Amino acid sequence: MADYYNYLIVVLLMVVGLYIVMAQGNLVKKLIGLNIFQTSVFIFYISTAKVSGGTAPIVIEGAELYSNPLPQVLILTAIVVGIATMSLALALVLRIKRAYGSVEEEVILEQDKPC
Amino acid sequence: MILTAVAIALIVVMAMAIARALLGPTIYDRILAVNLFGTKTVLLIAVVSYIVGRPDFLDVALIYALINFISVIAVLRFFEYGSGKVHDEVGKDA
Amino acid sequence: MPELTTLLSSVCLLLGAFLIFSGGLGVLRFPDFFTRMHAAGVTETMAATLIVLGLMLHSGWGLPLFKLLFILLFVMITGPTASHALAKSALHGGLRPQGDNANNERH
Amino acid sequence: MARARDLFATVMLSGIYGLLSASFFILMDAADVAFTEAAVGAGIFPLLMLTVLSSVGRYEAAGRRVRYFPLLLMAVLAGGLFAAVVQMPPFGAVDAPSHAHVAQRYILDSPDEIGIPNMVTSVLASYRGFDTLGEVVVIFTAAVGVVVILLGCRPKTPQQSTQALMAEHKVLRIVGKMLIPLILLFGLYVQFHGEYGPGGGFQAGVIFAVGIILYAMLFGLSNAQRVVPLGVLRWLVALGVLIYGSVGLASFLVGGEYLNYSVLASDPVTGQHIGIILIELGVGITVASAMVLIFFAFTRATRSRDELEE
Repeated sequence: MADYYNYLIVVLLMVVGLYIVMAQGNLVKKLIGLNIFQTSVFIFYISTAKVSGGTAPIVIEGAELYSNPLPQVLILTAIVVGIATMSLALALVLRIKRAYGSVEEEVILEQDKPC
Repeated sequence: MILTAVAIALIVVMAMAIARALLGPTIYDRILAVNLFGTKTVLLIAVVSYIVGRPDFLDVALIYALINFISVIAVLRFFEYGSGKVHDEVGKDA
Repeated sequence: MPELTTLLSSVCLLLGAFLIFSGGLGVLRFPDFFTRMHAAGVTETMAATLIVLGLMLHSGWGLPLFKLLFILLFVMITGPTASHALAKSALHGGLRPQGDNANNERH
Repeated sequence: MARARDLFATVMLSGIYGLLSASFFILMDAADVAFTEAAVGAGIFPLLMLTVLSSVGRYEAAGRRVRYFPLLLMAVLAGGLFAAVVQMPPFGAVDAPSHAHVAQRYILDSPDEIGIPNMVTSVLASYRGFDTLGEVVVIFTAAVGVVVILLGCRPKTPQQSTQALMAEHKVLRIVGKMLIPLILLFGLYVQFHGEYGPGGGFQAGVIFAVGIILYAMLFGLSNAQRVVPLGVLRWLVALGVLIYGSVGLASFLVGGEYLNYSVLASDPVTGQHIGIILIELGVGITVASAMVLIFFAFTRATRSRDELEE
């Protein structure tokens, strides 16, 4: 089991993040849950990139075994893109707050009920 | 060897900081814990980069030192700005 | 000569680790915010300085030395500043030190 | 974190979370990723969150109960994922399938083909250059989206309350004044050193943006906008993407494939160098100006919101 503890943590984080997204009514908190979910995916990718005994994929003398650079590249861009999309979501939350006067899901749904 | 000991001490203190951030009765306790955590992370990264023999990682420690400071300032700024509404004696004159 | 450097660096590192540990303990165990602040703020800068100094002695000449120097500089500038700002805004925000009855009328 | 009612505390914890996951990335040998996560997860994300919180309000509605159905669902999902995870090759295995295909080529050949030591940069900017172009366009689009969404929020009387508050922090302002040039300098170093150590356009862009955001926080939004006017920022966001795309077009016109920099100079390695530097520059410009633009938009929006409430 010790070989897998990284992945177990990933699963745990993913589930917690998803739970927050589903169960919490506050939109800001939903976004934080989304962020946790996102980070669990990052950690997953980076974990698969790690090679035991390897070192960071920047060429130095005397090192033969490097970790896998490809997942790192994917995650690097994903982090920056993630913050960009997250800020888009936050902007939407601001607009929702302005339109409905609340960021609680139940209140918003209440107002949206067809007359 | 000594480096490892220092790293372990740092990790223990980081755990303490997390505990304080979770417990923290006031908001300032949490900010303090975050700040403490950040500084310890800087040191931890510096120490770890020597343990694994890759001094390139020092760049990361450097940016941590910066980001940590900035986030503390940001938190204080927004907290004070926000508290102008909550406590209503600061900055109400606008 | 190398032995001396190693010895010095070890002493610095261990002292720093001790300071950090005591600071962390203080933050966790002290009763109110300002004492915690004190524990963190005082040990933090000194401990960081010591540890970075130890690493500098450990590393020898080269680019890493300068990076460490920069880290040291940043930590020395930002640490006290952050502590100061934090304490100040806590005082503004209405927190008062515990057991400070004599001086409570300052504000 | 899930249970705290005070959203502010949650944001603080998520800052710690960012720092923690970045330390994890360091331990996993991913220096570049740790770099980015440090700047984004611990810096920009809490910053934006706080800005939004100052408008949305700190406390969420009381009286929320535990919902059992999602909890059950999550338990089932967790069980399934655990079962799936133990089928995977063990953590750190050298012969895991993910290391088998292109990764070997990146590791073995990139020093000769691209000629720069940082494999992450060479994969990012050269081998997967097209992918990165897509990412940059996504960032560009997100920045445009934020600006458009928050377009209607005009500040009425900018700045006064915040400025009065920050004026009390004289120490902060002076230290900030000392630090900002250093931050910008460090950003440049990261930008142009990204081929040799951890760093590159994405990270440098975020650092640069953080420097400018620090200025905006200490000296007020209007001052910051005098330094970097909104119009210029809007141009810069587009300019970065334009640089990236036109480097691709240039290599196209000279006779190679789109984004194949080897043809840009007589020597392929030099060509790759030129291409990567230009591309990273484009990425850096776009990321930096997009982040600053987003921050400005948020600050303006939340400020006018506060004044509407008063």
